[in-house]
Amino acid sequence: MPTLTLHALTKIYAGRRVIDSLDLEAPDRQITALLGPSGSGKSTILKMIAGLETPDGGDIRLDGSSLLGLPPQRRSAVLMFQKAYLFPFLSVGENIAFGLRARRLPKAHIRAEVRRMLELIGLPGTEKRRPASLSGGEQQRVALARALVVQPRLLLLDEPLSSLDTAVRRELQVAIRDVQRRMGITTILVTHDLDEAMAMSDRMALLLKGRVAACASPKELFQRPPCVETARFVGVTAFWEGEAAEGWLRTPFGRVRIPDEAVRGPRVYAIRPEHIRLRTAPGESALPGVVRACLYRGAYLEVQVGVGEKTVRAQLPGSEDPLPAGAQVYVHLPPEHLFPVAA
Amino acid sequence: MPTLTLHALTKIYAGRRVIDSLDLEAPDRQITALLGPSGSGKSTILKMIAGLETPDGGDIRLDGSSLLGLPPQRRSAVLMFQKAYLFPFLSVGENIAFGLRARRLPKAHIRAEVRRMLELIGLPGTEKRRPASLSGGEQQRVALARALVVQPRLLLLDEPLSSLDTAVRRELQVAIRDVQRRMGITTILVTHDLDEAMAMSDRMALLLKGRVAACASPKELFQRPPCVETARFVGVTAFWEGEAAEGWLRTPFGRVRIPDEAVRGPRVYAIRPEHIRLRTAPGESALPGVVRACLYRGAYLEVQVGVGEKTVRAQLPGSEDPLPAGAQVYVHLPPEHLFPVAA
Amino acid sequence: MKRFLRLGIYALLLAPLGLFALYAFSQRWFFPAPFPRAWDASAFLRLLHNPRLRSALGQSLLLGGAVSLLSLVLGFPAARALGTRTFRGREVVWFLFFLPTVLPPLAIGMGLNVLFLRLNLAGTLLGVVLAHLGPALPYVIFTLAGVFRRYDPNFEHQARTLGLGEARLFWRVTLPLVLPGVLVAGLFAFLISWSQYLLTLLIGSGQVITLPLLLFSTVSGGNPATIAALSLIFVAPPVLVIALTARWLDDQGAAIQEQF
Amino acid sequence: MKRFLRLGIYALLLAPLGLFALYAFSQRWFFPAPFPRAWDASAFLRLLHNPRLRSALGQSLLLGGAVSLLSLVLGFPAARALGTRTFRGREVVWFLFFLPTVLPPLAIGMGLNVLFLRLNLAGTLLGVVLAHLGPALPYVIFTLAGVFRRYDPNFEHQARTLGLGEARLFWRVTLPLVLPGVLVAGLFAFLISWSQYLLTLLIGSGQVITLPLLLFSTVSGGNPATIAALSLIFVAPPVLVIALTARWLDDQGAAIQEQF
Repeated sequence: MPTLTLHALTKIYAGRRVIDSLDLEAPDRQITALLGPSGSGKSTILKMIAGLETPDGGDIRLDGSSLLGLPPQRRSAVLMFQKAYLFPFLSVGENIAFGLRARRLPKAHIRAEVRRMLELIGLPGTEKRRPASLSGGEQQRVALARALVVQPRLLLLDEPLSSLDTAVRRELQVAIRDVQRRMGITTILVTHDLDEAMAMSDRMALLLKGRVAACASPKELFQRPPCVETARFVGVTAFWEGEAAEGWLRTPFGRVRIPDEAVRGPRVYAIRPEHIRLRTAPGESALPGVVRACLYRGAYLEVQVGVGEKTVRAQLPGSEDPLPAGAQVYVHLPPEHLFPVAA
Repeated sequence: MPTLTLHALTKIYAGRRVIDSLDLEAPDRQITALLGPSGSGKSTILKMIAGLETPDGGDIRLDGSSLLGLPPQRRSAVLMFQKAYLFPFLSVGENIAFGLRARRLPKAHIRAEVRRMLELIGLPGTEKRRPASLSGGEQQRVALARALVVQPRLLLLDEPLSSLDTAVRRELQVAIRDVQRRMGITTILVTHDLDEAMAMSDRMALLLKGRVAACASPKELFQRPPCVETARFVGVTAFWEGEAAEGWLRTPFGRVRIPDEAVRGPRVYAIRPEHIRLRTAPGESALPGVVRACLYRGAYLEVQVGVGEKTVRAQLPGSEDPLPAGAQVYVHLPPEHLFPVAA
Repeated sequence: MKRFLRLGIYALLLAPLGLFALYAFSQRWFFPAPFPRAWDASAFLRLLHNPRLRSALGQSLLLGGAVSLLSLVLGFPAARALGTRTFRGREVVWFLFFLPTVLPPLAIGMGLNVLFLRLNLAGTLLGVVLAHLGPALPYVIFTLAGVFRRYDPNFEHQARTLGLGEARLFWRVTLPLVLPGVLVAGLFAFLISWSQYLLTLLIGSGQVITLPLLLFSTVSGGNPATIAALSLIFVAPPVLVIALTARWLDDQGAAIQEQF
Repeated sequence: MKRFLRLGIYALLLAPLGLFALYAFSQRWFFPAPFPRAWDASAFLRLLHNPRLRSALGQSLLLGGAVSLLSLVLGFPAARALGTRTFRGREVVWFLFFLPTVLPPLAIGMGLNVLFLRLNLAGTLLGVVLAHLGPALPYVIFTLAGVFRRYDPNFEHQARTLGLGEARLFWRVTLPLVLPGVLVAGLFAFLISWSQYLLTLLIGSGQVITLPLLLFSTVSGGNPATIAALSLIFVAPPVLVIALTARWLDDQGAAIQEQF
């Protein structure tokens, strides 16, 4: 199985560099997630890999050889979209057989493969059904089978689950992950859903302004995002700018302890919302603030606290009591959870 | 401000009782959330309250007097939909003025009210803009202003945020909640999103099979759902059936401690996924299982464990290490978090 | 390559108009000569002062306006039912609405003539208007049904809960929302009526003289320049109406469609 | 109430057909009598053995088929471009496509006649086919452009990444997806060609005799029964085609549209 490499990939639409000299490596047999806000050109990248769009610069290589000269039908890179795009004039079985028939394989082989794939996706015996008679989740399963039955070198997933209900989505996240692991197909997953990217991928690349802003394992990226933009994307809302010296950060709102004694000069530190604590009395590493809103979210209590003109989101354990809007609180930032980010 | 009461409300579509003798009270000045899966007839209830559909039985009363005889335009119950439905041929200001002009109020008064509402929703100076030039979130803000400017006796929200991005949605949850509190309008919120219902409502009614399965404060319903169906809806996946006696529940997989010593006979206990713990060694209240899948979800680690033919979802703290599929584990159920549910 | 193709299409489509203009402003142009010998506008000027032409122009405009208005009034509710509801027998209705477009005008005209003679409608403008509804209504209904298929009744629901009564709903909400479709449908009806020849001849019984009738009688006798000039006069109003509608749709329609 | 209204509409639409049938199977029917005196089918039988009718029927079918096929082949790429892309000058193109439907057939016919005489196309079947394309193409393009406006090119993208080459893409994916629209568009073209009278007369120069021409000459001389019988023969094929298409669309179309 091959490794996909994007080299200085560039795409220009209406004079704007939508994809701007992007580098990325998608390792063999892994799922690499491309995470980005809508309009960040994620789908364009997949279309360029599949050969449906032509890059304006750079190269796309599979195990070292460029794909750029090949038409889509010879790249062996299958796309799966948000909608299943099952051909309505074909039965479920004929849909799965589509790629095999395009390759003019023998009929008996096709029949056997279709049956095997239907087993694998958990829909045996549905060969003769019309696609429209299946539920949304079942349709995406069939689309997955249709993509995998041709044993592509690359599987390209373009928000494949975002039109499904939460319950079906969670179930299919596991199912796709499972089938991909078993068949070991190098996969790129494009999504704007952080949860989904984290749950499904081995590596996660964050796409901002046409470039890869950060690329690491989901856990690394979530717990220690390297820069402010990345941190915002993974849910961090609290950033503290100030002068660092001797284990303290001097912010306009007060000083807080930082984990590193050796750091000196202007720095920005961040903290995840679930690590912030609220106190009713002043104390070390606690900045004064005012409760703006308090929302019960079941597993946790979301408190929006105004500190200066900032609004900081804190997630407290769900068992705590809600705070009234306007209450005076102290935002405690445990030093072990503060981490430095590039501005 | 009035209290809305639904009495034995019934609606029949194609022979099926979509709403089946439903009782509900929406107290004065509060947001009551109607939570239910899609197809549970939530929107139909709102349409019946607004007068856009006719009930097949029962009554809808506002402060004791029935609304049934009144046409929609005289019920003073304004609906807000998933889409903003701003009239595209009117400007933003004219859209907000729509309900006031329908009441033939003086022009100067209308102008002042429109300006006041635009301030309130945080979009001052946009009177002359076309609705299409606003973002989705801004359009919903204008729709909210248009609904509230007529000072309705009831505000009916039909999934008003479900077509928006997560960030905008969170922001508008707070904004709507805020404006509603300030104006004190009795509100019904219909949604399939548990998070949203919990964050926005004072009371939450769960709609299943055309009836109210449970109605309580968000926290009560989330932490201690009264029956299996309700529990499933608020995210509980682990139910344990067995014989209770002397502080123990005897399940087919082993026995577990329960908080109540006095309970005897066949019982079902449930536990929230965030309270389940996994151990590598056997112990008290720990049932043997096999890891089926392990998904990293940032704030927590989701582990799907097979116990017998059940699949139990556990949420471990995000800092724990992922478990390999197939690993042998023991599902620990802390007694203080087990609660009884009606089957 | 693509540009040339497009230019070619434009040229092909505009060719007939150009040919007419050539004829209309030429004095003598006979077969083997590639271009006419002399040019003038006398054919035009003569026509514009001809009272028969003025009367025919008036009749055509009146007829087109009446057909377009009446077919909108009749077609609107039918199209709304066809477009928004799903009911058994849609297929049958679709089929029946198609019929008048297929029946040869000649045959319809004859059948209607017999009927209208008995109803004292033959030879009247009202009779001709009713006859024109036959071919015009189906197009109006199909166009509006297409609009209503994408129409979202929640706009009306929203307006009613905001306090608008049924009476004002149509003018304040429904009509503004479907206005582009209504204009296009009305345009269709106008055009169909405008170029109708056989039905006007058969039902009008020589009492109602429209432009196409005048054109036909001119063709039988007149010189090419007059025919061409008359053709241009005939074509001018619809071309103008189409161009204005297209413009308006491009400006307004886009903004309205974005919302759907 | 609603039911009566619907029945009324059906009756109104079917009335002309019924009138023809009455005429066709009656022997003598004169003005004041409410019903004909005698009935027989001789007018029909006579017509069906008439070689001129058979030849005209053949010409009409050939012409309709050719026009429908050719307008689909020419209209398909144009409609795809109009429907799927947004480009400057769409308005102009829309306007230009509309022109042929407005220009009086009489005037177009004359203009084309001059042109076709020079190209040696006057009096040939090919010439008539080309002339019929004028009014047929716009309808084909509008119908197909509407289909392509809802067409999702991702179906084709999906097929290509699954390994299907460009050559087979059209037959295996594109055509099956838009088939209902293509059939309806072809039907439109066929119907427009089928009932075309003036263009056939002018361009055919008496060499090409189709059913409408035969009908017209019969009208000028024949008896009512013959005219009505001929009208029914004229109406039968299109009515049959429409009914079959409507049936097929109801069965197939629904399943295909669900996916869009």
